[in-house]
Amino acid sequence: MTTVTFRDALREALREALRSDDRVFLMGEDVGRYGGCYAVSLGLLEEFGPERIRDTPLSESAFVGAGIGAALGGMRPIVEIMTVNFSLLALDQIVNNAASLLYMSGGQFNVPLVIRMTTGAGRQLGAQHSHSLEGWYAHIPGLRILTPATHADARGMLRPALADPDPVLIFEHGSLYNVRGELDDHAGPVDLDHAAVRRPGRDVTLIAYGGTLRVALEAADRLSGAGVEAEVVDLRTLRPLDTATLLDSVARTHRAVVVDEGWRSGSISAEISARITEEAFYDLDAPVGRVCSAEVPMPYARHLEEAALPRAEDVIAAVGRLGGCGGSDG
Amino acid sequence: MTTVTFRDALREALREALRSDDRVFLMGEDVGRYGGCYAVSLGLLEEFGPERIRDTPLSESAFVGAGIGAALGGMRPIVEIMTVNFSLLALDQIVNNAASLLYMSGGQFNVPLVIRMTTGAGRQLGAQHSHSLEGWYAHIPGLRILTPATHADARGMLRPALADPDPVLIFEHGSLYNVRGELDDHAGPVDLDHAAVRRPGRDVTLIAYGGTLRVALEAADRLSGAGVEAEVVDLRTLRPLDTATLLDSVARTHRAVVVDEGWRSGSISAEISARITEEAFYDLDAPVGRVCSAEVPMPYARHLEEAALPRAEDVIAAVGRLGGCGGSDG
Amino acid sequence: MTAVASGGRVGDGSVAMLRQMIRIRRFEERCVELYSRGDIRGFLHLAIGEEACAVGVTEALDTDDAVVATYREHGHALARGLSMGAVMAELEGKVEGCSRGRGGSMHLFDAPTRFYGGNAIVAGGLPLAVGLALADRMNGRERVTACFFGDGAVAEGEFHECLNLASLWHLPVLFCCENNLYAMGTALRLTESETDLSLKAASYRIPSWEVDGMDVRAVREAAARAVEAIRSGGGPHFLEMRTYRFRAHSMYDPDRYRQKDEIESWKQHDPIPTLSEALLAEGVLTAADLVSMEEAVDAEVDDAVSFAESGTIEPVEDLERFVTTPAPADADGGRRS
Amino acid sequence: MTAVASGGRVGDGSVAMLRQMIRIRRFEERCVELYSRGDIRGFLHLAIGEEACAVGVTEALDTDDAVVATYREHGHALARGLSMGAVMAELEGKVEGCSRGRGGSMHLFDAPTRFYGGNAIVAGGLPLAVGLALADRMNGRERVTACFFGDGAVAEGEFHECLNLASLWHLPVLFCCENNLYAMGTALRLTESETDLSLKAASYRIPSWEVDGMDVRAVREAAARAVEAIRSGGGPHFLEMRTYRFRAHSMYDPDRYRQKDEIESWKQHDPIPTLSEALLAEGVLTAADLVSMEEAVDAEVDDAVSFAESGTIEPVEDLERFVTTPAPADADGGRRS
Ligand SMILES: Cc1ncc(C[n+]2csc(CCOP(=O)(O)OP(=O)(O)O)c2C)c(N)n1
Ligand SMILES: Cc1ncc(C[n+]2csc(CCOP(=O)(O)OP(=O)(O)O)c2C)c(N)n1
Ligand SMILES: [Mg+2]
Ligand SMILES: [Mg+2]
Repeated sequence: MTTVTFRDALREALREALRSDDRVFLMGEDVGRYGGCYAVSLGLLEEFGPERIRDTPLSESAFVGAGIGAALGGMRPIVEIMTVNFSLLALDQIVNNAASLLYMSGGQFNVPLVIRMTTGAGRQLGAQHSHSLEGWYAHIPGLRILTPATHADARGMLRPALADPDPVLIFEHGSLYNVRGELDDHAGPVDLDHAAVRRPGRDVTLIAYGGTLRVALEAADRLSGAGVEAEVVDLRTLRPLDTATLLDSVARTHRAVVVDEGWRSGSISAEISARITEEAFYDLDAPVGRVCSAEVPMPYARHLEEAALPRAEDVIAAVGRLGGCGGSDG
Repeated sequence: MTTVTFRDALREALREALRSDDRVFLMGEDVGRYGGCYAVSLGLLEEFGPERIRDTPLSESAFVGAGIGAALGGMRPIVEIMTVNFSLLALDQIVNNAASLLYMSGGQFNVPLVIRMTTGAGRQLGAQHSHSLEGWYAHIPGLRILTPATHADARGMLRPALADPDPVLIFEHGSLYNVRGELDDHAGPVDLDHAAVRRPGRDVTLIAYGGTLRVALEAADRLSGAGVEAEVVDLRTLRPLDTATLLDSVARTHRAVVVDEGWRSGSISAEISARITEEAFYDLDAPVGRVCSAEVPMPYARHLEEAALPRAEDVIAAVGRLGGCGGSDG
Repeated sequence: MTAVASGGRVGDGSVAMLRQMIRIRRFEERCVELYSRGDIRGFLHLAIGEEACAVGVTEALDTDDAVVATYREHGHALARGLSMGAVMAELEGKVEGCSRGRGGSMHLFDAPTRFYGGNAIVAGGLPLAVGLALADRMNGRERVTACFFGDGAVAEGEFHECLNLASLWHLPVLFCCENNLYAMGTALRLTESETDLSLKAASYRIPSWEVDGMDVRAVREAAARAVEAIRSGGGPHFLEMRTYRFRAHSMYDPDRYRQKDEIESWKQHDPIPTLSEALLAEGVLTAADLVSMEEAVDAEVDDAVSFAESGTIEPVEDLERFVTTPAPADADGGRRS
Repeated sequence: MTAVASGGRVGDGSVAMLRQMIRIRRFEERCVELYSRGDIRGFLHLAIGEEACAVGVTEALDTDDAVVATYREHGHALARGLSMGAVMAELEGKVEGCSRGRGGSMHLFDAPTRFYGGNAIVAGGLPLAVGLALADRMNGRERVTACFFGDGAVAEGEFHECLNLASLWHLPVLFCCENNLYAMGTALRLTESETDLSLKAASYRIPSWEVDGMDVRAVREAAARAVEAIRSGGGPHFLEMRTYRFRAHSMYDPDRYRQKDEIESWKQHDPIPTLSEALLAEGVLTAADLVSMEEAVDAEVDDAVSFAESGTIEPVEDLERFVTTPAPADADGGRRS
């Protein structure tokens, strides 16, 4: 075990991928000389050179589309879009080409492309730099959507993502990069198909992913102090959703709250609520709760931003509203 | 009463707007000389001239953004994006400018912009020309999302949309343009704030909008033959959602099915299901059903496209699955 | 003339190019019939009048080069070597179609000939071409990617981003602009502040040549020169082909925006009679050769239609196939979604 | 020199421009302190070294012209006439801020001076400028919209779309490119195949001038000429200002990608000493004038900080205010969502 930052874990995964497969290269704005906007790719230019650590001009549509083309041409590109906010400029390429080519071509053209981007709010970056759109992307058939929340996932998701013959989007929450955690020295690839129970519990299921896992875990700790044992499930992959793990948990707890940084209306939390209700209606003791971001363009002022984002106390309050949980609340 | 096409109703609304307010102009690809890709603006160039019926180059981001700027500059632009499929190229302007400027500026800068676009599948146009993304747009705070399904709404939604000080997106389903219907000779502006009960019923609530209203009404007719009286609610506005009307209906019927042309995962149908369940859990006799498009890039072949889209029989089957409805099924 | 009838080339290959253009023309004319019968649906964009562009450029390519085209790409696909039957079957939505019936007219694809579509988003194919060329360059392969697009695409941001990227990275892309003077109903002068497109290419330091897009020999010559320059490391090149579509934008287009006499005057430059008359005059071709060539093409079109009509349709159970690739362990199912 | 101290202009206005540049410089220097104290958060982009661009252009505008800027826009805002207190309060997230604390450093807005932001999406402001100019043109108003952006923005598709649109429609936009040679850590030569930006403008038929962006008088002169040409119906103009940022891209940037001596050599052209020395030499300004000007600016900055610090914060209940405009009937509530 070694203590590393989330950023280190991501970088190590990139380094391994670049070392082990000549077809892999990293391309994006400032991934090279600058060292990566969030320093994830720091040092890789020196190690792998400018052909494989490729700084691009500010032209999101062209370089994301070029990643698709390079994938068609036999490469295994990793495209970094600096942040999810700028990915809107490349959305046409992602939806209409990356996600559609295999189907439109009747199975002839796979697009083995990995796109990484920073997501999320919490650093007072204002409305245009604080989007959490991973749940929104999860609406698109043909894409796989990954949201690493742990160091093991930061380290281990890239390899299977690159092995996937189809496009994979990895959303890295900006508030995690500096977080330190333990990583097994032999940490390897992880399974992308299953959600993970990060904390077992019997009274309520808290469903989180990426940046909200910490919030859910904190809430679970505090609930535990009040005698409520929350099970915390980390979705890990937002598309395809591992509904089975959720249903399994809810079958035991009979209650669930989704913790989601997206805006509530039309969020992935709505999908999760709908699915659980569809499949486990008679297991549920209460409707699935949702703790989401306020439906506002993210404000700059610190207290407003904090109020807009899901907090542990909001989760605790949502659990309280479900009623009937064990412990001092119910 | 006059019989007109849906297209005629839309055109009449445009004509009225252009006649009654000098600040109004229409801009988009081929709105002028071509007569509009779907002939909605046919004849308007001749009546209002090229300054006010403004053909644009193929540059969705620039002309949508220019619409935002013109709105800031005191105009009341109507921007036509030929189809929703191309709106992805303008998404950054819509999300990061149109929807955010009022908030980011602390209330100083309204964006009184109307964007119209054709949406939906059903005409064998293939994966890149068949998106139904209106539900996806409904995720964005700051936007109002309209989906006219009736001739009265086609005629009457534009005026209040133009009166709205904030950006409004109008999604016109491509399969409706040729549909004929009755229109009151004095048809005027309609209320944008409320969903409408298009058919009263007591056994189940069918929730639809835009292109799926017809599907829901057809299903309701057929269900009625089998003794099930479905109430059909037309959402009309996808953001802000009129949850009250839905809850009111479900309080009476205790069952609901949403009919949505979007891909199921993360669709507006998920939001509606979640909201109804949150607010009316104990009223529901069964989980809210969803009939959506198959989660595939839309295939060209006719039989595949038909199979991918929500059909009346799918709605009837979904109602059957709820169980317990009156009539021959339950 | 047996060589021609069997598809071989005579002399400088002009006869083969003539044959290709006639194939494309007859194929598309048949499409019109099938469209009015309802056997073809969706959007159908014909390139009648523009055949020389597709044929001239494609003739200049090697078999392992790549092609990226638009929604008006029947000609590019046929010239590239897709079988006419597979293209027709695609237009009829059959499994035997080159995209298994999932693509339709705007989404023809073919892996063996490296034909990467078929793209219905204007300028949406340009980034793909840049990426394909990047892969070649990174692998030290001397292949070229030819990317077709219309004059309308020049206004899109992607055009700008892609020309810059291709030039900055010195990538082997041949940008092939089919300038038919209109984007749907909007004339070039109404969409470009500067209608001399070569100035645009120059602003990215991309060499550009203008060529008569109604003269297939001129197109091939220019394309061949550009391909040679690209292959020997000269970076991207830009070819502006001045052409014209004789028919409306699509089957839905009433073509209100063009003058009859403009259309007529361009028809005087129809690339097919232009070339066949030249070849007759040059003595490379006899009137009888031409007749037998046309008969062979008609037979090929008939066969293609029969092939398409006798094709099968995909079972509805396979609707979700090819959205993603099934995991090996799970090879007959789809993924969860 | 009372005229200067009270903000009036002397002679050709150079003294006023000097004062503006010093105001901006001192303001930003204070921001650095406040940032390390944590009073300012988020991204903070300083334009230290580039003040002449904001000041020179803004001086050439009338009060009813419009300005669209970037995320590096403190200078543009101050030069445009926003009060320093309102800008500082914004950076501290206070209700008294020019965007009520909702915008922060990257989103300064001000309706009275027609300052339309503050845009954190590179090139995202250009379409707004085109639209503002379109509104003016359709109304026959002789106003100009000045749109600032960096060299990095030139690669974005929106740059291309907007220059074309502005020129095609002959709109009164002054495109003001602050070419500081870097987009974050990427040098212009690594992002543009053609680094002569005037060729780009020419490819849209937009007249373009290059100007020394470290010389505020040169900037103002060029901008004034361009504004005059635009106002008299000359259509959009493009100004490339050669400048340099003395500090890193943002507070997070370790600035690994630039050589120390490159930075040092540009510092020799610091626009503030350049101008003050010239004015001293010209006898327009005395050393004592300069000292009192600096003192007045320091006092203004102190006042701005006090104003910001004594500002109020928005009640959390108002978090959802301004997402949309409440309907008149419902004026104190938000809309349903
Ligand atoms: C991004 C985008 N916007 C609009 C359309 C609708 N559309 C299809 S073809 C076309 C005209 C394109 O003109 P051009 O590039 O000159 O090609 P041509 O049709 O003349 O071959 C338009 C506007 C589209 N397919 N994609
Ligand atoms: C569309 C987009 N992509 C990326 C970024 C991240 N980013 C912010 S500033 C910047 C560099 C811009 O450089 P330039 O336009 O030269 O302006 P400068 O910062 O030099 O003033 C980048 C890449 C962004 N804000 N928007
Ligand atoms: Mg054209
Ligand atoms: Mg710069």
